[in-house]
Amino acid sequence: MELSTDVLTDMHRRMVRIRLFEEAAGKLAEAAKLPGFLHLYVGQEAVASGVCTALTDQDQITSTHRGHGHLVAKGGEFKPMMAELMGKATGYNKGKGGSMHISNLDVGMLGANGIVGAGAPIAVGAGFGNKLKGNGNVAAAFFGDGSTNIGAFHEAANMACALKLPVLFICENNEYGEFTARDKTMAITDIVDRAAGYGMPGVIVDGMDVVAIHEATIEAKNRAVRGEGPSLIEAKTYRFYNHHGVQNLGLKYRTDDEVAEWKQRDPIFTFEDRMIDAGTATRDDFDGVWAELRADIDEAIQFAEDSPVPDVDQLLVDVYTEMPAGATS
Amino acid sequence: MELSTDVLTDMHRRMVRIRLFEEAAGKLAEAAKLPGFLHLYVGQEAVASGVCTALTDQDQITSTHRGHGHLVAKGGEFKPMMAELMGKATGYNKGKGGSMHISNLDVGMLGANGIVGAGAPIAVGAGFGNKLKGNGNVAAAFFGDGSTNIGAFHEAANMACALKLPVLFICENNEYGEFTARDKTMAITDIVDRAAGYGMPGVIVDGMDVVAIHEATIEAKNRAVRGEGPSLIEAKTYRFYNHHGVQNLGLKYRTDDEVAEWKQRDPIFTFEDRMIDAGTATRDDFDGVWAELRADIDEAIQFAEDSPVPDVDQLLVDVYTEMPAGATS
Amino acid sequence: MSRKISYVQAFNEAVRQEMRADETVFCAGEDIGGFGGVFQTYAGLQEEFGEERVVDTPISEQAIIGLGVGAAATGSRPIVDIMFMDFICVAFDQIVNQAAKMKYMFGGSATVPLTITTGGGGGLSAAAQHSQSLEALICHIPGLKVVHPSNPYDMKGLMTACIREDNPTIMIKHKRLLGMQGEVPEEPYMIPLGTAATLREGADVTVVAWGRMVNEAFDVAEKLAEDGIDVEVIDPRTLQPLDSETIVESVRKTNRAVIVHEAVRFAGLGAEVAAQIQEEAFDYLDAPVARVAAPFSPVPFTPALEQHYQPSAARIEQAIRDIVARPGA
Amino acid sequence: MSRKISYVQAFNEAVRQEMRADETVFCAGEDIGGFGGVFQTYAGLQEEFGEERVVDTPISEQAIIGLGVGAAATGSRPIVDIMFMDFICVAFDQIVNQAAKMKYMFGGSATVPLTITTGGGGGLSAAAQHSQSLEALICHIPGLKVVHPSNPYDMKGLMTACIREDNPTIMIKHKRLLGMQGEVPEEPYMIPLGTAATLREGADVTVVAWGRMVNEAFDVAEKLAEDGIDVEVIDPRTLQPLDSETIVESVRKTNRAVIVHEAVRFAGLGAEVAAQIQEEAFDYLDAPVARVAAPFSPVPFTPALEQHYQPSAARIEQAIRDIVARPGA
Ligand SMILES: Cc1ncc(C[n+]2csc(CCOP(=O)(O)OP(=O)(O)O)c2C)c(N)n1
Ligand SMILES: Cc1ncc(C[n+]2csc(CCOP(=O)(O)OP(=O)(O)O)c2C)c(N)n1
Ligand SMILES: [Mg+2]
Ligand SMILES: [Mg+2]
Repeated sequence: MELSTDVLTDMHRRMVRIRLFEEAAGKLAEAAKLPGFLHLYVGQEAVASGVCTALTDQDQITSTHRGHGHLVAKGGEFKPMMAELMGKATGYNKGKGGSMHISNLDVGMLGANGIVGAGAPIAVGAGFGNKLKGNGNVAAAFFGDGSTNIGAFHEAANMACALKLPVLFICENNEYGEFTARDKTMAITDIVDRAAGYGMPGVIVDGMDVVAIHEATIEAKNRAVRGEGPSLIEAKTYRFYNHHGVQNLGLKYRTDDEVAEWKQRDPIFTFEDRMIDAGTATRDDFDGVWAELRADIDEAIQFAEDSPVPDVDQLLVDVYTEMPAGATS
Repeated sequence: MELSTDVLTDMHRRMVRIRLFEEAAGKLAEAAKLPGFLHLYVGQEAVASGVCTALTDQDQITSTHRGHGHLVAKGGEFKPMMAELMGKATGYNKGKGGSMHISNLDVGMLGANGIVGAGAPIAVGAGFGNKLKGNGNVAAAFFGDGSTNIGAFHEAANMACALKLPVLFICENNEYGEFTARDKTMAITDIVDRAAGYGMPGVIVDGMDVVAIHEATIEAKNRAVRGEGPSLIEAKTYRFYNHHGVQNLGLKYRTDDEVAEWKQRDPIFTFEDRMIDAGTATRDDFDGVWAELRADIDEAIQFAEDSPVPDVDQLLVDVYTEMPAGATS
Repeated sequence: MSRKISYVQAFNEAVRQEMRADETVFCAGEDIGGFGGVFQTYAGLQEEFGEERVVDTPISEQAIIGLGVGAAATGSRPIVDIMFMDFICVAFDQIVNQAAKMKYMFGGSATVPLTITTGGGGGLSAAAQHSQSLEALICHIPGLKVVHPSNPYDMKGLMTACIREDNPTIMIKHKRLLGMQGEVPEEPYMIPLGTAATLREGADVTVVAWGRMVNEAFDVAEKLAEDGIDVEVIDPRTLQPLDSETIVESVRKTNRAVIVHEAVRFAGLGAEVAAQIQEEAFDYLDAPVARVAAPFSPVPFTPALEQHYQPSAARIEQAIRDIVARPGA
Repeated sequence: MSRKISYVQAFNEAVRQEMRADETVFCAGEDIGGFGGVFQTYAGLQEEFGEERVVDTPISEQAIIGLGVGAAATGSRPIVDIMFMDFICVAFDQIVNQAAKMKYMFGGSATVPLTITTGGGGGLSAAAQHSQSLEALICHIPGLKVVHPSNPYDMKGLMTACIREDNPTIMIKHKRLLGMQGEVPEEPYMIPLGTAATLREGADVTVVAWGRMVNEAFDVAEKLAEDGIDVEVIDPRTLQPLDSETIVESVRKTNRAVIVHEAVRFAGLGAEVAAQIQEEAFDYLDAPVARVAAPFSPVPFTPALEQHYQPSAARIEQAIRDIVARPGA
């Protein structure tokens, strides 16, 4: 597949946006400016970006606890995202969701999710709705390697296959669930081995290669749109920071060497090198992108910091479309 | 593998015991003498019998809503079983469990289960206990084709593999879950295709052939005892009666032809024919077995009918080992 | 209006009429398509609306709810069925952590017009895993609405209201009321969620009951009238949001209250009703608020025990007599 | 005794001592082995007892509980961890329909000495899926025992009692008490399940609180003493079975009661306590039993709202003042 410069530029831009957002969030967290838990996506940018450049705004995605990257890639804006992480009224979720529930339905992002595996059945529902309406959209579920051990994933995968729904299953295999290595929690090496058990095609892609991911997604999406059902894409990737927060906290669950090795394969830098080698872009072009987006981030942080927190009268708003009289007790 | 006449006789006896118990239960249900739901095992006798002749009393099994056959095969006695189905105090469960929860821990039968898929994680627990104690026992989980679509099955299969537990997964694929055909609820034909996704071997056996099932079980058990982890055995089988109760109720979910075809392959009659052909037993031998066990069944029915129902003062007994004062309200 | 139909037919008619009126409505659940549901609540709907809108699902309760959540959040109006109420436990995360909370977590941007239908209640010797009344669990979860009709008229009106409701609702059908006949208008109508019905006015004591217990309580009230005890009977119909106002107003008039439900007494919904009554009508109460409910044990299988487990007319009558006989404050 | 250790250390010490004393005790859960648990509650145990007895599991809450149920029913004494209390919803069937009911359904023949540990409570900006107090749900289920210590001393004594208990127990650790220091004896000891502690005697009003709210209530009581309001503070410590006797006796003395809990008020456990008090001490009550609890919404992320969501010292104080000021009957 020959990708246009526009698409390549778009991919790059999405990856850089994620990286900058996450690095900024990490710094804010270290400065104790973000309440709650924070799960950074740094290192995995190619996956969300490769997938989402193959989707439209009308296609939906579901996400995980590690959800900022997915939302940025799907078109989320810095300001309401940063505000949400800070718990401000101007956030996408009006401060009620935070990092673990950040969402924006306008760009088809059906929420980060605090429950491992819980997004997948919801993507199946979105896919079902698409099929019923015949709108040609697809729903993609992002999930980690660890989450493929939970029942909800299994039920979702099987149901999507049984009903031949336009759903894509995107596994980000970063080899760990929290602080436990994959080989302690499953007896297989490749998540893609699970695909056959549901009757769907499965493919392994280099999760540090945005182009490979994009191409695999296009193929899976075409299949889904043709009415042939779901596909599983396993992206082999890595998170550069800790499970939550930034520091590895001197934790011994993975070696410094391993981290360093994966960092060599940074999805953004390797992509930039390839583009420059291919003459598609110059270092200057990229520097310009980084600089522009850095400014955006700074602005977003400023916006978020300046934003008000929600008023206390918002506490019971949006539990329901309308709060029933009897329920406020 | 050359099976001894003792084992062959044992298998036959277990199958006939199941058949007679189930036919009797069916008749009692039709006569409105059994309260509650009844899921008959008729047609699938070879599976429970082939598996359980490969197990000891110390090995454990978990079962399903269709559990009488498993308990009979594991060594359950007619009297307390029939009494349980009638809700009598002399039942295995003192009348508190009934058909869907019938159990006998003395023979390692950890209960029929009213929740589809819920037995599998419990078998994993029994297997874990065996490994911890190093007692060389295995735990076998029986479950239907339909139940492999539920999350609990998936989690159990994966965990048993990840922890390399002495567990056997026995799928009785009778092609239907209640009134819905397998191909509506999954995009695969063989459940065994799921095994690779957990990293365990899987094998398809003729579920109407008790010897084949026995041999597959011996192999899986040996593997488990060697510490190499679980296996999945898929037995292709069929239930001769309806999902619950006896009559097909004129239901159109499967054709009369299909039922008739499978009945041609009756696991007991085909086994008897083979034994007679091989000169291992005579028709007279078998007639003797049937007659003897028929008498046992009649006696069990009599016993159950004559047994008292539990006293009302048993209502709050066995909620806990001892009822706490504060909990009786 | 003189047409009499059953509770099941009233349910079915509500679904059918709403499906005719609104093409975004669809149904999904186990055996509801080809078979019409094990309680025949969905009978004939697949014939009329096709397999795309009346879907037989795999045995995957988590994915069934997820299917509903995802489809609802993206513009459909799903009705999903969980066969027995006991099985909500299998899908509890999707109900409690996803469906109920999505709107709030997303700062209001999501709307989840999902109806979950399920069969509750005991009295069928269906034992511990097929007989529970678990309304207290779901009524404790902000974001859900819960209805439990006691007769065919309410069934149709509440089910119609649930389907049209923009928030997640749970419709509990009582398994022992399925065949109950009653007058039901042919045209669609709604009973507003959160409005109780006063079935009988009375001066001496207020009885609040729901589900099948409404009918038991009503009969007891009629009988007590002969002895000059004038019982007011209130059926909240919607359990969440609860029409506390009607209940409290009534007790302010009668000065005495008895609550009747099938669920276990400890931490049952009756506790909330009692707590609210004593909070809001303390100065009016001439006696403590009494509760008639199930004792603290799982539901026993044998009818010999289950008949003592379930609140009976005799126990209800005794409780009312005791409360009425108590010297006033 | 003058040694002070933290709530977490008290938990850890109880587990360690019981594991030393009883080789049938083992632990399993996500990240509890190599990492010691995300709250470090299991720190160092794998070092001492090895990977066989301190097991890192896959992310499979259903199988984690099933592992416990199956192992417990076959002679081990498992401690299994569900990281956050919100995740019990994922494993709800195994807890509610299996662990809790096995003994009863089996007519007493099974014994299930299983301890489930989990982290509950809010106040960490962990949002709607990581902050819930769901004790009401599990206390409604016959067969379970539930403890929720408010300090290190109770933690060790209750945890030891849970491990030695022959029925399934759920130990709720409060996430915001993990670092709380207190005097804890080095030798093993038990606090009998079902016994409340009266932390402060008082004549004017009884406050019943649990978990972190005990400490809030206690401080408020001390403060009110300065104003001449004499508050009796009761911590039930065990929520199921509840020590109703101690509570009722106290209210018969003080004639007034306020219940404080972090969970949502509607159908929270406070409703049961209030219902029981008014049933058992009706003639003694000079004011309605009041409840201080969370309002009817999911837990909001932003501290700006969560601080108003959680019961505060100010709200507790106000409620006590209001109840005490109310003219007596
Ligand atoms: C049901 C449930 N169990 C446990 C957790 C705690 N938890 C949060 S993230 C995580 C690890 C997830 O691993 P993986 O799916 O591989 O995603 P990754 O963090 O590697 O991106 C765990 C166990 C949870 N949030 N939900
Ligand atoms: C969690 C759950 N969902 C649904 C049911 C209702 N149910 C009982 S048996 C059954 C079909 C099971 O099919 P399968 O596993 O193939 O076993 P079979 O009945 O064919 O032996 C269903 C759906 C249940 N008992 N539990
Ligand atoms: Mg991972
Ligand atoms: Mg089947």
